[in-house]
Amino acid sequence: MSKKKKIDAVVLEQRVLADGIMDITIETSLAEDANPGQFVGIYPKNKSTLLPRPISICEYDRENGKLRIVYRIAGSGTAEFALYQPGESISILGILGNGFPLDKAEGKRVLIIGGGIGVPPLLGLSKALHEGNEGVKAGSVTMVMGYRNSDNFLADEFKKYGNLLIATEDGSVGTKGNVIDACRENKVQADIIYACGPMPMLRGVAAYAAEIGAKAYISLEERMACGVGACLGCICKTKNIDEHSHVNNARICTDGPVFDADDLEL
Amino acid sequence: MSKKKKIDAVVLEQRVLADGIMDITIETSLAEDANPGQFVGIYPKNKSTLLPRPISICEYDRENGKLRIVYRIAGSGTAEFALYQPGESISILGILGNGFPLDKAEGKRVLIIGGGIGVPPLLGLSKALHEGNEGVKAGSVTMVMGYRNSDNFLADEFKKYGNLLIATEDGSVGTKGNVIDACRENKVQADIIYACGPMPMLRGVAAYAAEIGAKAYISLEERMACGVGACLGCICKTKNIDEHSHVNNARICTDGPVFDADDLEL
Amino acid sequence: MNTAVTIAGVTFKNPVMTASGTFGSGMEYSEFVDLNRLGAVVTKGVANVPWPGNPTPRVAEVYGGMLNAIGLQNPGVDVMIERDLPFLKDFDTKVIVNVCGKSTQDYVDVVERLSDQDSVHMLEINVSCPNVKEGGIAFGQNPDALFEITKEIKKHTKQPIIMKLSPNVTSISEMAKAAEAAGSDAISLINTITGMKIDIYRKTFAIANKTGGLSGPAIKPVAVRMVYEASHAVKIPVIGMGGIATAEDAIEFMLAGASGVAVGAMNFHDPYTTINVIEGIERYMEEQNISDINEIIGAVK
Amino acid sequence: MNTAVTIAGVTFKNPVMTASGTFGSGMEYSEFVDLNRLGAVVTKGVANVPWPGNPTPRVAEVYGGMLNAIGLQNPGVDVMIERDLPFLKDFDTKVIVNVCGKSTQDYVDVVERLSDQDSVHMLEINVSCPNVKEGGIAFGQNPDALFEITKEIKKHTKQPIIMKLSPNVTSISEMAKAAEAAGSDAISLINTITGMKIDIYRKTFAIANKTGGLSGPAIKPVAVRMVYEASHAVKIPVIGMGGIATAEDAIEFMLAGASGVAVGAMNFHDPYTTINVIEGIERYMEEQNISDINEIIGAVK
Ligand SMILES: Cc1cc2nc3c(=O)[nH]c(=O)nc-3n(C[C@H](O)[C@H](O)[C@H](O)COP(=O)(O)OP(=O)(O)OC[C@H]3O[C@@H](n4cnc5c(N)ncnc54)[C@H](O)[C@@H]3O)c2cc1C
Ligand SMILES: Cc1cc2nc3c(=O)[nH]c(=O)nc-3n(C[C@H](O)[C@H](O)[C@H](O)COP(=O)(O)OP(=O)(O)OC[C@H]3O[C@@H](n4cnc5c(N)ncnc54)[C@H](O)[C@@H]3O)c2cc1C
Ligand SMILES: Cc1cc2nc3c(=O)[nH]c(=O)nc-3n(C[C@H](O)[C@H](O)[C@H](O)COP(=O)(O)O)c2cc1C
Ligand SMILES: Cc1cc2nc3c(=O)[nH]c(=O)nc-3n(C[C@H](O)[C@H](O)[C@H](O)COP(=O)(O)O)c2cc1C
Ligand code: FES
Ligand code: FES
Repeated sequence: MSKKKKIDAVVLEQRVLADGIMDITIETSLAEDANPGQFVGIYPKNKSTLLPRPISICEYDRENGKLRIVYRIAGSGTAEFALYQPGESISILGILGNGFPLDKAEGKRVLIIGGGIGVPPLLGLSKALHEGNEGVKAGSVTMVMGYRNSDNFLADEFKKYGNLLIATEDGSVGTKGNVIDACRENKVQADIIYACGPMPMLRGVAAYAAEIGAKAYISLEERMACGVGACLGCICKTKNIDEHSHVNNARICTDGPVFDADDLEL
Repeated sequence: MSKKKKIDAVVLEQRVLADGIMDITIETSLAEDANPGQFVGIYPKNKSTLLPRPISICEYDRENGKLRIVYRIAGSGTAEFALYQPGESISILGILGNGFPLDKAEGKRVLIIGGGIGVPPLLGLSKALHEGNEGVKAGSVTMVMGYRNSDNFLADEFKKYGNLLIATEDGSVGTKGNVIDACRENKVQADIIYACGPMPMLRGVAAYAAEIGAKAYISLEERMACGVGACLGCICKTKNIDEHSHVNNARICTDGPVFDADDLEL
Repeated sequence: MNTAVTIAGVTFKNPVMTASGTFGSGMEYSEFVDLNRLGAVVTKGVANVPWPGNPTPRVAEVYGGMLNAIGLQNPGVDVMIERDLPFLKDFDTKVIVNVCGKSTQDYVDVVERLSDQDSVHMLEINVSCPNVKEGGIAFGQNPDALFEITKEIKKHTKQPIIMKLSPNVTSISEMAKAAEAAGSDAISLINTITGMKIDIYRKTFAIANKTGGLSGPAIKPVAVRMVYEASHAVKIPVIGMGGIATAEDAIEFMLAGASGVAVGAMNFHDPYTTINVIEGIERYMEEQNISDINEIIGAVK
Repeated sequence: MNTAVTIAGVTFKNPVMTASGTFGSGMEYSEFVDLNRLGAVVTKGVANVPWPGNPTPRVAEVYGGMLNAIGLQNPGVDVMIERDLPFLKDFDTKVIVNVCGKSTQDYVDVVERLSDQDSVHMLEINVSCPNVKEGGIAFGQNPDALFEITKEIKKHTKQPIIMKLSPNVTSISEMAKAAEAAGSDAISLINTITGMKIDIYRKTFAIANKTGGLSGPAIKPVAVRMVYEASHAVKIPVIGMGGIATAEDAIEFMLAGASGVAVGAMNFHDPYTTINVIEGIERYMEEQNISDINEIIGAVK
């Protein structure tokens, strides 16, 4: 693995993926080190905002040095990103964090659960486990994605990598309710679960994993400053004393963002 | 006269005029109200810098709504301006200040003195007094411009409007020395002097005017915040109690930037 | 939808005011802004006699804000009464006169002169200007001195008074309490934070006075914190300011505890800021289904 | 060209340090920065025992800076001695350990544990953290308390100490003088200014702790002013920090009176900031024909 860097990347293309959701592809040497579940920090150019925005890698192309990133316009930084044109240079920090642990998935029944803007980072993961291009091939891949309504961004792409179930809040597609409702409705079984989404969903995932006797790896989110483990801004509570911090806190940016759900105080 | 406005203007063209000196033309309805010696405030887009940059109007075209502005790259704001491309939209505040009082010049021997980045605002003035297009035509126009070296920006344009003398610090063109040296060397006589440049030069101009019995109007510079007379940031010292401030201070941005040299404590 | 707020018995059509010293006497910005739309115009600090202020440079730009050391240049209270107040009387807005002085007697002279001016709705007492050598901030950095001067001024005023507090103190709560205990009808904060800028190429201070007061978005988090602390320390109403650029900023101050808000340095960035803030507050109230602006005052605890 | 400075007998190859808490133990940023090039690595505050710190959110972005309320999470001095110091020992840079505590005894415990650690060149005593309820800032906002704790700590230290001052005070000069009078070998400033941010849509504080410390370019003018005031109030050397982003900023602090400078929040904006500052200072010295960096310390009066 190479060192982390702050580096200039070039925008290759950008499009509106869904209402308020953007899909951007950038060219950067950092792609060489990308793994599913890792993230980059993107720096706005607006000089009143100095911190990098943590955004997950949706897909990566190591050979061609490309990263695909899907993000929601949530505030001033992402609103600025949405204006970037092909050819434009942007500053990014990466590769950050530890991705999903793939090794445990070989030959196993894998369940991948995403909600809202937690959906995008799971695309590269689903692809890797389906195609085995990271040296690990799942026995089966089931994906459960939760959306607000019928605007099911990325769903068509997920379908290529296994069985996709959808939950929508308004019931317009798939199960009416959340991803756990969809899991129950379809009696989804699994040996290993990977999930990303809002905290209440992740708590549900951990509980569901316990119910069906699966192991769950979940990706957390927290406000970050440095992104590299130095500021201690982005901690989550751990059940046991953390090896680095010597208290019950782990740093999401460096020890995560993906954690074994059993290790966390959720 | 219309009200002052903060308004968007469009860059029509921009070029390098001399080393570190830019020549930009913008399209704006504010041009309707422009007079020689007035200025605009240009807002940088860089959000760490919030104050408008006061920059004089070099030339104006009221009919076609154009302002020509010549500026030196002096810091972060002007460095940003230098990157503006044709078609780009910029925010400006104007028209600001009172220009040169032309009415006194009818039929008179006019001497126009500029130094360094004080040269540009005198171009529109020379043109107006030479052509009489503001309803006042000078009897004669002599111009004395001071430069550091042979990089005599705008000199060719000044020549169209009368007799141009040049002073250079390094002696490469015209008189070696400053503009007052050039005036003395050429025994320049005048009824009325208009000047813009650094304070030591303006003091010299006021003294020279007294010597030759001319009236001098000089354009001052000071750090500004509001540009519209509200903050009292940009004052100069006056000989008599100022009508607005009731102390011996006048506001350069609104009572000036052009003052009767006799009224000032230089 | 009600946007009116009442502070010390004076009702403002909306909570948005101008911060003293950043809006002249109202005249300068009336070219840009319809003064009738403002909650109040707060005028530049005025003394008993004209003050010449400090030497130039008086202002300097810094990251996200500016420094100023105007030194309270003002034409004196007589000119204010003869020129500025008649101008402001024609507008349907409240007028708050900001008062400065070097000694207690100076302040008393000004407030007495203004006491029979019907067009003056409130008096804001500036005991927090960091840019004048004598008086001013000396009263604003010591709770006992603040108590004494407030009490003395109160004896001579007809209009309700607002003591304007300095942020350059260890405990803003203590200062707020001193003002309240001495009978101030309201408090306003923050005045500028003392700062300095050095030109490293000329090796000089960017401001002739060496130090200047920092204002603008850079100071907003400090101002919001102090408004929160002060409004929790006292029962009298608080007017908040410090870096307000948008309606969101103004609402942040109100949620923290401010009954009124003032726009200062950002008028220089955009002369329409006050109007944009007023319109933005109305939009926020609509979106959030808030029928009365008073609901949000101090709503975040 | 000499860029070395000597502070309380310790010589730094250049005046550029990291600000405590923004650079971890040095390990995290060693992926970006060659630590050998730094004047000093200043570590995150360490207590006698591990501290869990505050709940999240602990950080929030604001205009030109950020708020933090980490609450001094740290693994305790034993881990520092076993893990962090051995790591730092391999670099040719000076090591300053930042020390925190809730009581005087806490501080004494830490400095005593560190007194026989040769790899620790100086101790920076953080009595100015606004984000912990007990101790900490209580010592940093009262000159008498500062004097007492400084004196007590001095009795137990082998290395020279730097008292780190809080900007949340009425008079920084008074605090600087108290530290000097009690025997502090140097002072550093400024720690963060207490601030607050409110999310107007969620109607909550952006920081779980309600208030957080403001850092970044927004606070630079306040920091420069305080460094100027403090360095004129005392004879001991001053280490300046607060919003340093560029070499120009660092030089500004030195001209104001700082013998050393530290880069804090801007490490998060650009992990290479320290190196850029070091290189920029060298360029400035060349351009300005300055052969010894010590010439510029306090050169603007
Ligand atoms: C590990 C990780 C991965 C993420 N991956 C994605 C992704 O793939 N797609 C996506 O759309 N979003 C993702 N997010 C959320 C994303 O970071 C925020 O939406 C984004 O930072 C908002 O920035 P802004 O300037 O638009 O909003 P503003 O509200 O203006 O930002 C202000 C500050 O708050 C921080 N902030 C705001 N919201 C969040 C948040 N939810 N999480 C963390 N910091 C926040 C910003 O980074 C910034 O420092 C991820 C967050 C984390 C921690
Ligand atoms: C009435 C007037 C007319 C002017 N006309 C011209 C002109 O026609 N061409 C030209 O090149 N320059 C002119 N100047 C100077 C010009 O305003 C400054 O060069 C410019 O503001 C520098 O901005 P900056 O961001 O590049 O520099 P920075 O140093 O980064 O600016 C920082 C702050 O200082 C202010 N500032 C810096 N230098 C000056 C200065 N010399 N005068 C006033 N404020 C300054 C800036 O406006 C800004 O607020 C004029 C100034 C005044 C007052
Ligand atoms: C140029 C300028 C002049 C000021 N003059 C005064 C004054 O006369 N009286 C006063 O009480 N405050 C004065 N202030 C302080 C402001 O009213 C306000 O408290 C401060 O600037 C913080 O608000 P802001 O960040 O929105 O500017 C002045 C501020 C500036 C920038
Ligand atoms: C995330 C964070 C953590 C900090 N932790 C400490 C600390 O442990 N001890 C300390 O003395 N100062 C701490 N500080 C204060 C900094 O060392 C520095 O004094 C302050 O941030 C101002 O400098 P800056 O504006 O360059 O960041 C911390 C600052 C930040 C932003
Ligand atoms: S963001 Fe700094 S430690 Fe994670
Ligand atoms: S710049 Fe504000 S009065 Fe002139």
